[in-house]
Amino acid sequence: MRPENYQAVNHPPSNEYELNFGPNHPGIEGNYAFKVKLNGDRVLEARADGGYLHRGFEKLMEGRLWIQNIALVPRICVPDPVPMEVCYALAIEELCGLEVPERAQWIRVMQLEMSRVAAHLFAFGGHAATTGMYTPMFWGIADRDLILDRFEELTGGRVYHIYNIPGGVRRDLPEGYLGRLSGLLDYLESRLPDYDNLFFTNQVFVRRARDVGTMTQAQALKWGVTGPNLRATGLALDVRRDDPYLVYGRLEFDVPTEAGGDALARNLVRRSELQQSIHILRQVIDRLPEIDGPIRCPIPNPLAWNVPAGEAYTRVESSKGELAYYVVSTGGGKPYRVHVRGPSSMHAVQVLERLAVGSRLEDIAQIMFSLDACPPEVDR
Amino acid sequence: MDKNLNVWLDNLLQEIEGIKFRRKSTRRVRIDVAMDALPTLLELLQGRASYVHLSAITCVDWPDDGEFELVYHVWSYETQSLVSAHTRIPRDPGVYLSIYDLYEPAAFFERDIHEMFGVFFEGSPDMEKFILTEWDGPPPMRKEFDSEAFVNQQFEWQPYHPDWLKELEEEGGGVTTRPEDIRW
Amino acid sequence: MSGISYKSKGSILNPLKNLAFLGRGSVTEPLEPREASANYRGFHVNDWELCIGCSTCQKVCDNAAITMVKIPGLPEDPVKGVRNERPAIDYGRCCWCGLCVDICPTGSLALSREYVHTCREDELDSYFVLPDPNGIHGHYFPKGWDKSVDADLVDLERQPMTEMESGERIGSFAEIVAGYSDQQAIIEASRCVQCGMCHDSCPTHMHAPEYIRAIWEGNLDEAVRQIYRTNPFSHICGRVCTRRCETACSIGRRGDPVAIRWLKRYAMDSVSDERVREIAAEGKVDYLTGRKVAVIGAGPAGLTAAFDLVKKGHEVTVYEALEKAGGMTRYGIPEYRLPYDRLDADVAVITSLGVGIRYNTRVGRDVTMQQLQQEYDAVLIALGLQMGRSTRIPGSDHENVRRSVELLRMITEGEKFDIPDSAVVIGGGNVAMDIARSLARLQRQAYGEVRVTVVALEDFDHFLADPEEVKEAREEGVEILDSRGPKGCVIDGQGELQGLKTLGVLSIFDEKGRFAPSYDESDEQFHPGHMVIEAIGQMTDTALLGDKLTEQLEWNRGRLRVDEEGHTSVSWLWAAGDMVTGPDVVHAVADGHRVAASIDSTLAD
Amino acid sequence: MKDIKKIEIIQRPPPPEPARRTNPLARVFDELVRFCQSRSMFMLHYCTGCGAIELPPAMTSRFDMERLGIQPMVTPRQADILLVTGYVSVKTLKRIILTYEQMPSPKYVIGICSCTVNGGMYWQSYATAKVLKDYIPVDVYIAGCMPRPEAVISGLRALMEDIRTGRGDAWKKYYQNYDFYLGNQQRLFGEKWQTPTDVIAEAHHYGMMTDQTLGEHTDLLEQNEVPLDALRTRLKARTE
Repeated sequence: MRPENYQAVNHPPSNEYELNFGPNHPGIEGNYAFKVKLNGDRVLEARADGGYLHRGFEKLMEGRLWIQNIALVPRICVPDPVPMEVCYALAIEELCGLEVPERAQWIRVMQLEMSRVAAHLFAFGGHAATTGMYTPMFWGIADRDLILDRFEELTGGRVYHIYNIPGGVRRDLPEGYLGRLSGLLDYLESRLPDYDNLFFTNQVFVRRARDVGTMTQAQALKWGVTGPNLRATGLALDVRRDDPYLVYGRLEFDVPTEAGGDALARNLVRRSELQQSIHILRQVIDRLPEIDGPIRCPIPNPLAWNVPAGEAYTRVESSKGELAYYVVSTGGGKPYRVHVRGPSSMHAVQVLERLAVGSRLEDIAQIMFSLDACPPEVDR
Repeated sequence: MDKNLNVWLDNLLQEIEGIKFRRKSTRRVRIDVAMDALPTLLELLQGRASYVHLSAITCVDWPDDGEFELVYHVWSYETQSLVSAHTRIPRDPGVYLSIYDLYEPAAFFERDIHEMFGVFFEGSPDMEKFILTEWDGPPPMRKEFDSEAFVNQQFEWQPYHPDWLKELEEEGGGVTTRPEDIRW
Repeated sequence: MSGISYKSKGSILNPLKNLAFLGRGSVTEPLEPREASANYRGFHVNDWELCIGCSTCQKVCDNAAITMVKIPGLPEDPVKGVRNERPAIDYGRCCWCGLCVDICPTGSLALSREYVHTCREDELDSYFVLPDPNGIHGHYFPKGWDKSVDADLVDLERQPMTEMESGERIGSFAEIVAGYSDQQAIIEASRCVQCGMCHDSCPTHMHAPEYIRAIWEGNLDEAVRQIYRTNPFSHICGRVCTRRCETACSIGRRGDPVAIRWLKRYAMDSVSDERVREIAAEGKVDYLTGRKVAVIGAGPAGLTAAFDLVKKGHEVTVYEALEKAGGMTRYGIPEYRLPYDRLDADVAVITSLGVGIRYNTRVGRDVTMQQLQQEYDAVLIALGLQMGRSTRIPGSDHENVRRSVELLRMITEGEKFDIPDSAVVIGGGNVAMDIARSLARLQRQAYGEVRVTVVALEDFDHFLADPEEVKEAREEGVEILDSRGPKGCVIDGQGELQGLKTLGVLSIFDEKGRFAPSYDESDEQFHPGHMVIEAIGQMTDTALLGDKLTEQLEWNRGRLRVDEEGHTSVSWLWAAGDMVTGPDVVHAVADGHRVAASIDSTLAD
Repeated sequence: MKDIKKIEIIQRPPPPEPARRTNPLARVFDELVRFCQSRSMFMLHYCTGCGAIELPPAMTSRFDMERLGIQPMVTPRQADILLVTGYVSVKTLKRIILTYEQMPSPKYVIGICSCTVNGGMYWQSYATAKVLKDYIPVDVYIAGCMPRPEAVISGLRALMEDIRTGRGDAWKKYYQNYDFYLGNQQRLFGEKWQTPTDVIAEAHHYGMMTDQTLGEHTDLLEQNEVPLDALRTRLKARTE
């Protein structure tokens, strides 16, 4: 019945053709798509097509109580949820003038770095898989799972922790937690040379990723690139150091950079950040037992909580880059406006569209994974 | 850092009229500026004061005032401070100038605001739909769009009627308060 | 630059590095689900014994996943603050954030470590779960995310109320409690979770959640409006209410209940009397029905009924035997608990609506019931309990053995009497405390020291008076002895009262639950006192009804029999207040509303 | 032309009775087929929502779903299982339906997370579809937000058990009640909603036509049918 309706598809006269790349594609991170125009396998033009993960977070948050939103925020970036929670909590704390107890601040830093390690392991696992190397993916994801185990022990949830609430955190550390975390760090540190051997210095990967999706320092600044992707162009810029929040000002850590600006450099920055995060976590483990005190300052009854009118712009360095929340309150029980600035909203749209031009079709996946673009942050 | 910033801001105040300036903390500055003066302000911020990174553009809807508030958050890597430039534009017709020439990341945010609020930015490279390509309703982030009412009208919910509930209903019990009855 | 040397070309022997992994064990977990961590957020469990059905979980749920389900057979008791409702969770909505657990006022709700549930499409009803202690599948799983001190979102501590120190307050009849400041009131109001248990338990069903919310929002006019929906005696109830609401308050399950009474007082005190009158007059009809109602007794019940009726357009006249309105609240409650000017303010609101009060007009003496019957369409008797009961122990007919009611009235009216240098009070209720503390004040003023002993039948575990009253009375130097029954008054040869002999109490009620105290004869004590005051209860003086009417009416063990709406067996006569319901202001108010509705509907017919 | 076609549809013969296997040997053969089927499944690699984050752990060495014979597969044409991992925005739902229709039968759908059941935590969102089973038939639901890998594996095992015992036949419902599903789809996507797959012809092919297959919504489908055309993407030249 249908074939009689078929019409011959008019092919364009040249080798140029258009292709829908994603959303159902293994080379796409998450649920995201590109429309690309190709000549052969050379990308002439790429156009991001988002919105597959759009849930209208910003609208939803306007309809919920301040505290109810703590359950909503981690969902904005699934692989790296903690910065979302912390950033939202920081914004409300700024609006309400809440003093977060020091212990809670250290616990937050600990989670942020754990989350960063987990997200980086996941990112390089994903990148490895698109390169056709499945062992690093298996390793990365299995080791990430060990961090999720520690998260589960601390927060009661594997992926969505819903652990940071305005004013502090919801639970104190379980008995002997830092010891187990320390053990995990030892293990992860012992794995780093394995990752290097298997992936980061593996010539299969190095040659595949080198000079793919290269951007210069000037381009990166112009395009609003942040985080590891910016540092991969040689700029040592990091919100943790430039705009310190929590107790990052009192921690000692390097901001690793690479000069290449390509997919390889971005991965190597992440690899170095793994090391730095472990270093930070060790400092937290050393200091945290000395800091006693509450883990949360008193907050009002959630059902009767009006946040004073005002606005706050809080920034946090997530594993993808600069994450920011702009929260406006008119003094009501619900936010008036929450704007989430996900780092990937730059990386996955404009940067990717530009980097893809001139590359080959199969490089799009490489570029996307090396940028560690997280579509839910874009779609929100 | 602070000193330089103050000197610079003094100069700035002389150049633009009708500017209100408030330092919220050491790294956060709020500037309120009229809608005509905003591009000039941003140009100065970028050109003379190293605010090269556009962190975000936020649109806030104030239907009671009949205005959209646009907030441009720009960050300086050198002075390590953030300036939030607030301006208000009339809600109707909701048209403003793009700052794409100054800050390229603006393209994404302007496109996003166009989709979500219906504000058109003249000179923006791309005002096509991105996220809401399959949405033909009103711009959803506007305050007058009631998402919950829309959802209740558009969708049906899973009708649960488990056995235990049937038993309770036979005994005279049953559902007393549905969640939608006491939306908080 | 990191030190990673990716530029080295590697070696052909690199794959041999794999050999290093030969000895490593597998990381693979067994196929069966692992046990989750100690505070895992899995499926809900709910301890039905603890749960009171307050529906706070439902309010905090961000996903509208919680439905309250009525379960017949579970206890339901508005007075204790228990509903027979339990939360049912929709796992098609739930996000396992655990906010419901953190806010649960009772701590009954928890998340277990169970996390596996799968079903087919036609079994989707299994996603709608009524959690009980057994978990979703009836298998025991240990609790995961549970109530903890850190995570508790309920503020268990009440805002402290500023009170006069005992040394300061004993010297005068000035009001002890200072009342909340604005900030205190807002913080205290913010503790409320709006469960409505207070509304259910209140005899007059005051809209406490609404006015507490209004106080929290700073909208005091609205608070007063909500208060006046059900209670025109709000200054009084804001001070001396028996506050069954606070007993029922769900926050009180684990902590201090919300100070509902003090909040009401705050709202009333913060709004000017003129504004209160305006708010109270809202909803008054702008016409007259031409019907006339007489109310006998200007106490809370009578005036509440008058308030309601006058708002409906009836003409109401109140007959009061004494020279001021308020009834027992004026003549029975000491001024340090209820300043008279606040009482006057409440009465003024009612009179401002057009209720006429004829003072010093005793029905039966100055005007007869027959006259009232002819003159009015309906008559309401709200006489109150103005006669003290006697213990009838030997010697109780001595002139220095007094009734508390009589003495309190004398104190209020400023009538002179010989203040005893030592006194014994029989009784363990709030009235006993009132008279003991009033006497203590008078003694302090007259002699500089306090010698008052209170003997009560009940032991301290079952004491009738409020704990605060007992505590404050003790601070003021009153000696309180529990489990002591009066045996007889001791009168010396000159006929002077010397004190009271009491016996230890074995039990108060017999096995059928009737009042029949039994005493331990061997445990006898003597309490010296030149005055003995009986504060064991009150009764009504119904003599004013006249013999003919008394015969027409139906009686039940000395009490007037009325139907549920306060209507007596005589068509034009209603009765309300303490004489029907027993002594309590808020009950009297509730009764006043009920009877006013009945009168109104009868008059409308 | 259209009218003629419509009449044609109405005159379609009633669906044939499903073939019955009376031969005991054949039944044994069926058992064997089902057994094999349940132990070799390809799961479509499509991360529709946030629950997909627990799939990599489930697939990889820690929880290792390969030991059940389940592997990710990149194309719908070779996939057996479609995992709908969490909320489905309306935009994604279109792709899910397209994908689902492209999958060869027998095919199985697993609805993961709260959101596929009753909207989940995005129940207020204007952008997400709420009840997945109104749009495509679902075989197994797995509760959680999101379910742990162990729960995912438990769900997959439940599915395997259903397939082995011959109960996993939700895919037949799509053909048997196509009008219902299409109606819901049309309600959400508009009357002009079309998919490139001719579900009605497939229903004929599988012998699954019932009186619920066709109805007012399929009529609408025929009315609005437009010839297939190459998808045009709107690309604009962009100057760098």
